[in-house]
Amino acid sequence: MNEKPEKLIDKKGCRLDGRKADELRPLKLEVGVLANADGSAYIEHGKNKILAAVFGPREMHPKHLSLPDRMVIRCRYHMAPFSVQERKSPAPSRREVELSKVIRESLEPSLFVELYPRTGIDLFIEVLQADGGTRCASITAASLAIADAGIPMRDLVAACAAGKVDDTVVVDLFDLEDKLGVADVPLALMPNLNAVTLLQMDGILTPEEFEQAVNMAMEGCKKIYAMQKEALKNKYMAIKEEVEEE
Amino acid sequence: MNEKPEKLIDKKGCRLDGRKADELRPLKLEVGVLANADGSAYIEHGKNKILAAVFGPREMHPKHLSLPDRMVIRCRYHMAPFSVQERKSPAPSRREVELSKVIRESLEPSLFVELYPRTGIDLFIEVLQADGGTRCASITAASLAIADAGIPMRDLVAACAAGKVDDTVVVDLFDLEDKLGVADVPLALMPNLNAVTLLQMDGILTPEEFEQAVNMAMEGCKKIYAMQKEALKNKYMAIKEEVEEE
Amino acid sequence: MNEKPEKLIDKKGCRLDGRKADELRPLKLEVGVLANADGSAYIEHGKNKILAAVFGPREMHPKHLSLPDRMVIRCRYHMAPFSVQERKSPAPSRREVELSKVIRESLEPSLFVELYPRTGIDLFIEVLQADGGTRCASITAASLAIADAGIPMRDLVAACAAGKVDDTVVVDLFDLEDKLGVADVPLALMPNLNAVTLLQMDGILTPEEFEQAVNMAMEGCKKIYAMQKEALKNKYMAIKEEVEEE
Amino acid sequence: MSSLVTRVKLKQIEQLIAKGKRLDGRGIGDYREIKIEQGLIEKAEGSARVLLGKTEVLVGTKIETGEPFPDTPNEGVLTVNAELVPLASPSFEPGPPDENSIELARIVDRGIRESKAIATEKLCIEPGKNVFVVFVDVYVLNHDGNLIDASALAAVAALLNTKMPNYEVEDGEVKIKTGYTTLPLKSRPITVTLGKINGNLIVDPWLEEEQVMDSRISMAINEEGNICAIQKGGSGYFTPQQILEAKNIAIEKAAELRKKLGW
Amino acid sequence: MSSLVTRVKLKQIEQLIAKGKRLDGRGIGDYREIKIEQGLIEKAEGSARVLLGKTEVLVGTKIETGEPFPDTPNEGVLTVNAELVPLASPSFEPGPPDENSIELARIVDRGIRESKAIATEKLCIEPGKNVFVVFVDVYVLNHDGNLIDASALAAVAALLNTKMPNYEVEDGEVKIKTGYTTLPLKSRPITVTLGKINGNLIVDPWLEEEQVMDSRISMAINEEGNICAIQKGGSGYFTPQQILEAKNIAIEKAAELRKKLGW
Amino acid sequence: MSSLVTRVKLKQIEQLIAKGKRLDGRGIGDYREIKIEQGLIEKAEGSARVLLGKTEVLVGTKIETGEPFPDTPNEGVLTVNAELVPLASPSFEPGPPDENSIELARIVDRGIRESKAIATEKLCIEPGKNVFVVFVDVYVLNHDGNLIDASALAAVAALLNTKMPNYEVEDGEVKIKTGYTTLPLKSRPITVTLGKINGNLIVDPWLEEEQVMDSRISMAINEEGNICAIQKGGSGYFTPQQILEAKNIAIEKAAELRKKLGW
Repeated sequence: MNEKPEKLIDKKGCRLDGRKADELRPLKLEVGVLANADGSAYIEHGKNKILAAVFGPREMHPKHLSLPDRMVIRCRYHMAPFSVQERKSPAPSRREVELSKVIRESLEPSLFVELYPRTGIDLFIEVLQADGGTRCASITAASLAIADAGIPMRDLVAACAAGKVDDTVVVDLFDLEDKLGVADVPLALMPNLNAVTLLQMDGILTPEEFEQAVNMAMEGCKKIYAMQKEALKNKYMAIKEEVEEE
Repeated sequence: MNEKPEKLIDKKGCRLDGRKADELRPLKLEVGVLANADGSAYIEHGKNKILAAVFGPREMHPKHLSLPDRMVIRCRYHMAPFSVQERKSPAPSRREVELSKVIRESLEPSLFVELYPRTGIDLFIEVLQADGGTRCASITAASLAIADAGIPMRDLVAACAAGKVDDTVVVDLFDLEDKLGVADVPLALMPNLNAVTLLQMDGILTPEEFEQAVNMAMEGCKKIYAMQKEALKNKYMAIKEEVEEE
Repeated sequence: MNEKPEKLIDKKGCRLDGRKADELRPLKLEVGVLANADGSAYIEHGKNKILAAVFGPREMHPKHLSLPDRMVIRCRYHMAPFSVQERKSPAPSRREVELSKVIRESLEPSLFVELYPRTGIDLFIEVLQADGGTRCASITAASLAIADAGIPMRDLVAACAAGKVDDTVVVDLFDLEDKLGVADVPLALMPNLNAVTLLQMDGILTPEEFEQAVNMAMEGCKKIYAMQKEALKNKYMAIKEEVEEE
Repeated sequence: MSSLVTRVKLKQIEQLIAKGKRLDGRGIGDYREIKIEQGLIEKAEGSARVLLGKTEVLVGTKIETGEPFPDTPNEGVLTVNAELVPLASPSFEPGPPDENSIELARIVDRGIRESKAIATEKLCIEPGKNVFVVFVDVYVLNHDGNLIDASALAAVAALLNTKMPNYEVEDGEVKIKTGYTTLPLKSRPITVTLGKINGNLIVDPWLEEEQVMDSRISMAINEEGNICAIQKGGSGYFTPQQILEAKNIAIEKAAELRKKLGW
Repeated sequence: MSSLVTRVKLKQIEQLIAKGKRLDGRGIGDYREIKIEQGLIEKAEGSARVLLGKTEVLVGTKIETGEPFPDTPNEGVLTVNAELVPLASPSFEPGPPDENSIELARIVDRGIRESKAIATEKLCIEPGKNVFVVFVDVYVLNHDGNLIDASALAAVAALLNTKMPNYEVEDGEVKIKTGYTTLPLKSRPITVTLGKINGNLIVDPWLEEEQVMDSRISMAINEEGNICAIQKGGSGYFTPQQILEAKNIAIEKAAELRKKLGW
Repeated sequence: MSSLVTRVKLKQIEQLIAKGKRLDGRGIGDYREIKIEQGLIEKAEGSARVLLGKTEVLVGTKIETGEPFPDTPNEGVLTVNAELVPLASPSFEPGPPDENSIELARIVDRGIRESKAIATEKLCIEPGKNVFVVFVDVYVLNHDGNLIDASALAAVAALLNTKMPNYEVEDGEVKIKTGYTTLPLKSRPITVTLGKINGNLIVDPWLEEEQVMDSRISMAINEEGNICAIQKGGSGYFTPQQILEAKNIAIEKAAELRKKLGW
């Protein structure tokens, strides 16, 4: 069914979905979308559709998992069985276990973990539809969910990949580019602190291409960061209106 | 690939690997081979290559597993996926669970469990290559590892199998003899106490053959016991030299 | 092998096993059949052969599962691998998990759970042979086992199914009727309290047929209830005799 | 919830119900507002999101080929799975399905299976060898009570939205072709759940009611107003009269919903 | 049991044994009463229930078709599983098999396998492709000690009672036909377990003896009085003399049981 | 380690690093001594043991036949698994792989896969049906820090040592013949891990450094000095400048190691 296209970028420099090399996919961010979570966010990033929720800071269960001098962060990245082409078993795959770890480690630097000893927060991420770049979109949403929960943060974390497709370094690869492209470099950034909290790479890049990809991914992160702040503002404006209406 | 040989013992009484009926395979024993374990040992017994390590006596985790009047011994016998002809899944097989139990029970009589109430020791055995007789070689190595950890013992435990191959009772069967032979009798012994701590049997033996096999296995144990003591001496000589050199 | 019969009920209104529409299969109930359990019962209901045992009220393990204001009831409905046509894996199936839950919930209303805070009882049900209607037979037996354990009850729980086979509403379906029939309505009743504690349905029934089935199942429950009381009486008569003989 | 809070809440809810009222302002026979959105998950063969008040359930369907069951060699296979994903409630924990999610999946499964909603005989590719397997994955996104009705609705809505791949059999191998047909459905069962509180039957219990209610009963009702699946739950009981009353309410409510949804 | 109770009980048992007696009135070389009932589970291909005193074990066999092991392409497959179901003892817990049930299954398995009890070469349907798989499921229903001997007896009794389906191979597919033949057996091994308490060997230890005994040794003995499987268990040891003594007792007791059972 | 000990240790390590020194006497850009031994496990198709200081990793490879992935029907399959066996460290526990062993396996996997080290197109037996599966099992025997680099080295060393069975296809069945060829390799990636402590990047962190370091970054570098896989780990961050610096160091160190190893 999936005919492999000959070229991923046409003569005019257009990608298969019509984007330019440095163009992000359309993003939609919503904050506070789940009633029961302490904080939550929803992201549509291209065709990715992802929910993130935060519970806590709260007492750990079981108690012996808590730490006397810091907050414990747990994170589960999970894909819905219907989120991908072939049904995915709901049991966590090795890929999901690894991504849960790197996503957690990309968000930890943004938190004041020492302020909440003996407590824990749980981050739950559900990928409802996947289209390439789910780990970055998950981080973007999860950081918003943490903010929505009112947990103090050093900065928001925004995430975006860059990579190489045919001969070109491009930003924000979608599924087909991810699969047929040359390399993929997901990156997460706290823009105000100039701190890279996630960096992975698959594929082959020269040192120069790598540098270019890192810069392009950081630019992408900064654009997404602006949208994150906008989404938070919208949420608080909405609340303010609600309160004033009452 | 594996052509079954017609005879396992030739006219001159030689076995497929050239040994006589009462001859052990070459053994190599090393004590204190792992830096992080409290005690450890390595055994090459024929082509068997096995590591054993001891941690403890230490507090049990979780605590409710500890006993008020004795030390708890846990033991895990485990085979590396690449240790056998067909890759073995790393998840514990039923055979591994059973062997973990009988190995533990073969070592327990050598320990003063009542001297260390509320504590536990963990025995970890990793079979890196298997060639018949791994349970015996594991016991031989594990007992050395316990000695290396400085845990008081009634006696060292040495282990060796005997069995029947074609029409002959032989000692220390290797893989092919184990598979194609008539019977296998693994046995563990504390030689100074004349105490048999492991005894199993597969195959069919007359009462007389069984008696012969038990005696032959005990002789094997005694030879191995001498090598165990030698290996411990070498270790302490090496330490002594090191200390004196300083 | 299993030729599907054309009709499940013949012209005379007889079912495949010779019963009339409102006739129960033969039942045999025995109380106090297991030596180690606090209470136990055995039921043969048609070809169903089921053991039920109760342990408790006793301290919960692990302790944190206990509740400060009530007794906790745990229930495991389990089928022996040889109880059905195709060998069943001994690992609990989703069906067994669901039935464990509905059986527990069918027995809970008969217990004074608030009288035994911080304790628990365990109900273990083993289906040795299955022939349709095991959940009902399990409830019938389990309720007897609870009585045998001397645990105070509001009433015994008796259970029986009704259903629709060809065009007829019948009571107590056996395996083939269950598989080839139109609908099955298992029901549990505390007859003295007029309380339905289990109700499920599979298949399609008109409201009228449903009402008829419920009534028929309740009639079945009442007959079984009488046999339950008889079985308990027999047990106590037997004990009395034993005591008097001594 | 602590038992003291539970008792106070129960008292309050009981008193309201005695007057025919409920904590959230509904009458005892009223459903919460229902919103259904279909087709959100483009990668799934079908999908639907149901909002039942604040309860939110997403169902996605996938269609793959597989072996039929030996006793129904000419029929496709239905597989229903439910995940109580932990972002839906602080009381849900990550891990393999527990008895609650298994029961939920099996209730949804029975509603569809027993009403013969899917024309499984049309999902056979090669008898005894190859059939279509319909996976219905129930994903609970927010738990505010009555997951059963919301999930059952979302499952049927997703099936209504499900497209079936075209295929050819070539040399015994199934080749998926471009294009789709619709999944052949024969019925649209609607499941109605009633809670029992202090002897009263209430329709569509929400979370606070679930926490204090005695027991629940769920009935799947088809187009003809016939019953095709029932599940009693909870550690209480029903009198036979209450069961017949529940049946009448369920049939009435199902008809009402069917009209409203155009099903 | 608390260690104090254990010590008192041990003392008492030791003193009795010193006089050749046991708590339950038996001599040190006596088995408890044995009852065997075959064929209770009609849906199983074979079944037997063994009562050894109050110890109760039910074994059911199932026969299915499956692939042979690559190194024995012409032989049927034996699979033994044991469940220490929790209704048999307060010390058994529900869940996947633990080391005790796995050891029990493997001892029963070895007794049957090593004595070549089943003529596995007659269970081959198509070499390398299709053979009969014999499932032996050991179900412990009441635990009053010496599960090994009771389970081994019940397993052989169930195999003796096992019927093998008739079949035809048509176009490479196995068709099960009506009617049965008996499972071809070549041997009826009997397993004898001895416990060691204070240096004495006792036959068929029951629960209270198991709780205080040093160690146990189990030997499977065939018709010829040869040994075909051994398992030492427990955290104690045997002297070489005790092992030879155990061997003699086991052979004698097996012969005695064989006579009694007509095996 | 208690947090007090950690803080004291961190202080000490930081002060040393400020002077370009380390607790074990190395410079901040130095690897520990590396020893590689190949072929110890004769039963494996390939094997290698790497000592990186006191860190010890054994890798064994097995080659079996199996099905290709549907999207690469003409290519063999690579499967990497890592076991943090409990004898390697008191902090490792027996049980199924945890996130640390899964991450380790996936980093090693990516280094091999993304550098296209194995000529998987030469491992195809019958397109879409039968290919060679290369199992790379990473066995950590002693944990003294930087398991990633030691495991990646050992994996490539084991692959270099791996022999591939000869075979024939007869009537659609694969027959393994005697003799071997070498596994076709196209690249020998080298993975370099840097730790960040107090803003400084150190090469090949050992256990005591790992316990206090902020975060780590691992880069797999191929023969051309190109980057073929990266993994940042740990709960800290890197500035963009540090990442580019890390890249330069990794490329330089990989070239150095490549020379030393003759790779």
